Amino acid sequence: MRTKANTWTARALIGASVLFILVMLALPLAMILSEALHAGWSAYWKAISDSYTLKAAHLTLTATAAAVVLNAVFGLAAAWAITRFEFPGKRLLTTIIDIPFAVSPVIAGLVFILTFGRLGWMNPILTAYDIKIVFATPGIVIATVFITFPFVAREIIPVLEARGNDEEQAAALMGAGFFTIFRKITFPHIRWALLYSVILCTARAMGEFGAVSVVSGHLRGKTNTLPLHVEILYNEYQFTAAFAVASLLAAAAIVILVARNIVEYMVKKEDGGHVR
Amino acid sequence: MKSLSRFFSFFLALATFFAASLFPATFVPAAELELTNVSYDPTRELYESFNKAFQKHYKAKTGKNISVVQSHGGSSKQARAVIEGNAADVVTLALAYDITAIEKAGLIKAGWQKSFPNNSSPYTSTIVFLVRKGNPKNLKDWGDLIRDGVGIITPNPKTSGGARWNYLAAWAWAHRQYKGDEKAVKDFIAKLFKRVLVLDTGARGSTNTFVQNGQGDVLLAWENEAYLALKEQKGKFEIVTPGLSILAEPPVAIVDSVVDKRGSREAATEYLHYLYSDEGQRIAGQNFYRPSNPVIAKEFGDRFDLKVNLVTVDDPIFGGWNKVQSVHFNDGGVFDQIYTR
Amino acid sequence: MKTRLKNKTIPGFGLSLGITMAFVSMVVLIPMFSIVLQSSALGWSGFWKTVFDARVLASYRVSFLCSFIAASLNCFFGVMLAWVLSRYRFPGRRIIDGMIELPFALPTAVAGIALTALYSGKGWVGAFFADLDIKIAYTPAGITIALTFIGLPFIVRAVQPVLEQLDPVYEEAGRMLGASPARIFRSVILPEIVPALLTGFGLAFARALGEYGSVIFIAGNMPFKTEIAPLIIMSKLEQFNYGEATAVALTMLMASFVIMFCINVVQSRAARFVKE
Amino acid sequence: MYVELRGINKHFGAYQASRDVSFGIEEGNLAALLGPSGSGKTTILRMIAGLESPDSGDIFIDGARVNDLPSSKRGIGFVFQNYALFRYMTVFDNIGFGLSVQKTPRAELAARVEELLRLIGMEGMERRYPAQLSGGQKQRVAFARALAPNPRLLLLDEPFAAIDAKVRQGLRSWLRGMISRLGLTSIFVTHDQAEAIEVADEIIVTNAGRVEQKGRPVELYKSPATPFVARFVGDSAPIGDIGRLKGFDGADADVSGVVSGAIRPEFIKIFAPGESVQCESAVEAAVVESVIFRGDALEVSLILKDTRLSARYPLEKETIAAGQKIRALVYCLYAFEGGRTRLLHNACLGRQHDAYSYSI
Repeated sequence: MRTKANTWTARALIGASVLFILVMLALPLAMILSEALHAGWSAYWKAISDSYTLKAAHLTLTATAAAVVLNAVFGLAAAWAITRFEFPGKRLLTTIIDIPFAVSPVIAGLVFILTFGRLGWMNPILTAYDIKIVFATPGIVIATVFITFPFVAREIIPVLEARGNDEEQAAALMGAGFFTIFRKITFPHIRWALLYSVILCTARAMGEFGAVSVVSGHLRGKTNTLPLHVEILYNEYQFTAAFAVASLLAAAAIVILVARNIVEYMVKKEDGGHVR
Repeated sequence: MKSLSRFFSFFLALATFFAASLFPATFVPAAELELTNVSYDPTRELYESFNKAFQKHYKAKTGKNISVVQSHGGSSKQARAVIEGNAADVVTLALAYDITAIEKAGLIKAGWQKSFPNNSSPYTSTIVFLVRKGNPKNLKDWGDLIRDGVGIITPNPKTSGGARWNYLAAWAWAHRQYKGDEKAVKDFIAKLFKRVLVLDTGARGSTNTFVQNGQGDVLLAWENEAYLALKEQKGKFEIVTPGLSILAEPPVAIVDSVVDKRGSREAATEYLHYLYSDEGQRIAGQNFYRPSNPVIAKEFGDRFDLKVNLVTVDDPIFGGWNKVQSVHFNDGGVFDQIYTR
Repeated sequence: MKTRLKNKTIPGFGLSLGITMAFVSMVVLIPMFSIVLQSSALGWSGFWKTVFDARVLASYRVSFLCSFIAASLNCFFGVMLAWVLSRYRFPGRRIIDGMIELPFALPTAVAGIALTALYSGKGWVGAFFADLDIKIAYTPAGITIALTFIGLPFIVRAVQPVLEQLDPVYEEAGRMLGASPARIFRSVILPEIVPALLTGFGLAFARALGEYGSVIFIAGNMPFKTEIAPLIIMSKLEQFNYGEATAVALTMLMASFVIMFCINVVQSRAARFVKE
Repeated sequence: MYVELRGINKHFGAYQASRDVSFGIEEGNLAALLGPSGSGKTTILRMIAGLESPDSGDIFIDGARVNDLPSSKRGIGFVFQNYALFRYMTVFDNIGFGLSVQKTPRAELAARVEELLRLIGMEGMERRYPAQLSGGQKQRVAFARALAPNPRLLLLDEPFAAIDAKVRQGLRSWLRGMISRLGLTSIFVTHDQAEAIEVADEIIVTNAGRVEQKGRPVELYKSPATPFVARFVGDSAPIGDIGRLKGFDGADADVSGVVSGAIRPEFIKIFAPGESVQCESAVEAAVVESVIFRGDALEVSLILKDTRLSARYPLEKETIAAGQKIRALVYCLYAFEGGRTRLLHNACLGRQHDAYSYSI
């Protein structure tokens, strides 16, 4: 339980922490905002509504949506398989799932180029069916999926593990099928954890730069996501425009964080348990 | 029964996976005739105006609408992307070496440099110094750069086409200055790069470091890049043309394998030819590129110092790009030796 | 191989494991295999020559050093933040708590240009230090700040739940035995949060090691001084040098995998103490 | 008084945890704070320890006011309900923690810990971690840890609540022996009245934040001061209106307006069928509801004038069965008069029978 900050050390600790957050997080945000509005609202609005920005935003949303859906499906399947059953190699599987967390985005991009690119070993198959992955939207989707791969799984597995599977077993003994068990018993418990991880996954997916930039090819209006568009604007001396679009992404980030707080508050109120 | 359901689910997953990721691609409406021009960093402004003019020209000539999709980035980074499958109808890069790399990858037929006039270089440029207003450090020529306390900004020659032209220009001057004494030239180049404060990956990145973030006293830059900086940041900088510099010929080429598959050879050829038209040459001039057509070049005589002494990469000191690349820029080359402190 | 499934009562094993394996192979295993395939083209001698090249070693040093310092900084401030957020009520607590995830949500490129603008000679903070003749941007210090920004959420979010769920009775026992608050923190609370702290540190370190987007703007990229390993991979790629790029990438991958493995070991060892 | 509380009040928001609590405990005494959960007994203990601070009132230890002293300076050993052993320290480090805080030299500390380990019968377990100990062992280590810095006062918060029944019995007598051997003033909190009666020298019964009564277990049992104590300590059956029982009806009993009361099983004597009856006028008719074998005697639940009472019935007497009509005599009962409790003898028995056998 939290106490009022009365002792001298408490106040010092709070002061130091708040200062750290202000310098490390608030200042960059303020920087973005001040640069974005540097040339006034009309310039800001022009940058936001520029056709390339809108196309980039469209691509970012599509890629993020696809990535979040795929990761959610994977996360649920993996959580179900790992926590409900015993099978050899389970611990190895969980470590593999965590790999994307530890891998540099640059390598992630490179890896997909080497697999699906013209020099990749899968190239003959891809050209045979005339499937274009890298330097096109599917490449961006798969790069985003890779970067945010563990988010959902990593969030749901502990929740399911903590709860044990006796409820599911009881239901199974009474003849319930997979979907009824999942819908009626498991899903209600992981509802908040799923929502929470989907929110985080969306945030991370929208903001990915390194991996996407390697597989994107920077075709203006076709394979540029918002973060890439920010870099392009920055490299075209359009600093205010770059920061304007950046502030768009920062705003999206803040909206997402507010959503996360609401979800966390709901969880605290509902079962007192801690989502994370 | 058990393995059947496992197998079925495996395929179900693969199907959903592909469908979901392909879906956005098919969703994007196919524009009418479309050309993709993969170019290097500083040509963003040039091709923005050129493409508009070309669309009008092509509509007038063939009655068909055409749109040009641009892609910009470090010259060799862009060449790599094309080699890896980034479908470009035409490439307009910073140096012949990058297009030769695409040729070696089998995407462009050999002898591409002869298919367009002036070594397939519709516009040329050179390397100049961009200094702060009033030239506080009084930098007149390459020799002044190695004075103490001079902060130099240039991109990384291993990753940026522009930076390689900077390096060659400095080498050419040092070669003439020290009358071919190999050790003295290397020593000069080493001193020069010792004073480099920031090595950005691309030419435009370097310009931003010098212009936007106020680093260093002098920026080694493309002539067009320097003029653009003057236009963007009025009254803050000035250009100093060194006594000797290099003739930078950024070549253009058609990517044969892509145009053949897409059937866009005719449009692509027209696009590159239009660069050589008077209209195209004037756009290049307006964007601070030296038109290769001498007649048009004279019109911009006031802007460009046409008398500046230029050496070319095929000059005996260098002997063409292949030799230059392996001697100077490949791993373990002269540039790397400078950095094995 | 026929896996002997102990508890076959709960249905959906085939389906969930199938989906999981499909995703894991498509998104992680096949691409990772490409890296190994590509760098093996180099042959062992080529591999060692690349990986132990002076400039590559220098980049490892810069990357590992800056990532380590950044992760340690985050450890110090992360624990302080987690403590303050879980133990005290003060105005603005919820806002600070909400902002922690910002580095996740903000695109790395946006963070890069914002931090560079902030800490360069002319920036708000940079100018202040410039008067004291201290350069931040374009130096290892700049890199460390960017990596601290990137790694910040990992540790706070790892330690905070532990502190919130820690039974206050341990601290009270310490107080009754005459221990000062500092001693209580050191010998009672610290051991409780060390496992979570190490996990957070490992994740922040691995994430910082691979960071590219934000760092290349602020790093200055001077070989031997501020050139980070991911940039080496990128520049080798730009010289069409796939073999060497993947070799460096593989060593980075190995390092991250070792870090992730250590995290798992620490977690399982710590669980042994807490068998209540 | 070695430990004294005067006029202690404490509330958490709207909930009034302690209402004007005052009591004192003699040096060397082992006192029990007994009461139902939520009656404020733990709060009192925590206020003495300094883990909570009272809103008003004073706490004295050994004559000195300690309200403003931090817990660490009050010289108190505290044993927590679920042990609160430091999970990442060995048994040795746990026990030695209090001394290491006081910068005790290594050798002296080790000697003291070894001595304590012998005291709690756990020699050779220094290297174990708490997770490797049983509940009983953990509690003894917690006890040793609290004793290590030689506290002047020992506080225990429901020390046996988390221990399973059969181990608890042994631990209780072990604790009782330890504390009396050390002569250490101690206060422990419990909600189990049998534990309080068995272990404590004196008991303080708390209810809804107030002290109901303080006294030796026998006193509380025999002469409860308030209705609550009468009901809470020992078994007793509530009586709605005592006037309806013979010998306690309004006529000759000197009570007026007395309404309710309580009867302990030993206050009732059941006559076997055909057994000669004393004091014919006071005998009541009753029906046996159920009979439970309690080892040394039978516990009989009977309905007398539609109130259920429970009484003891010796084995050697003629057996009785459920539903059988019997005659019973109520020797005495507790009468509740406006918050106070008084022991009332059956009027018709007269004085000659004031002594009656109590089986505690």
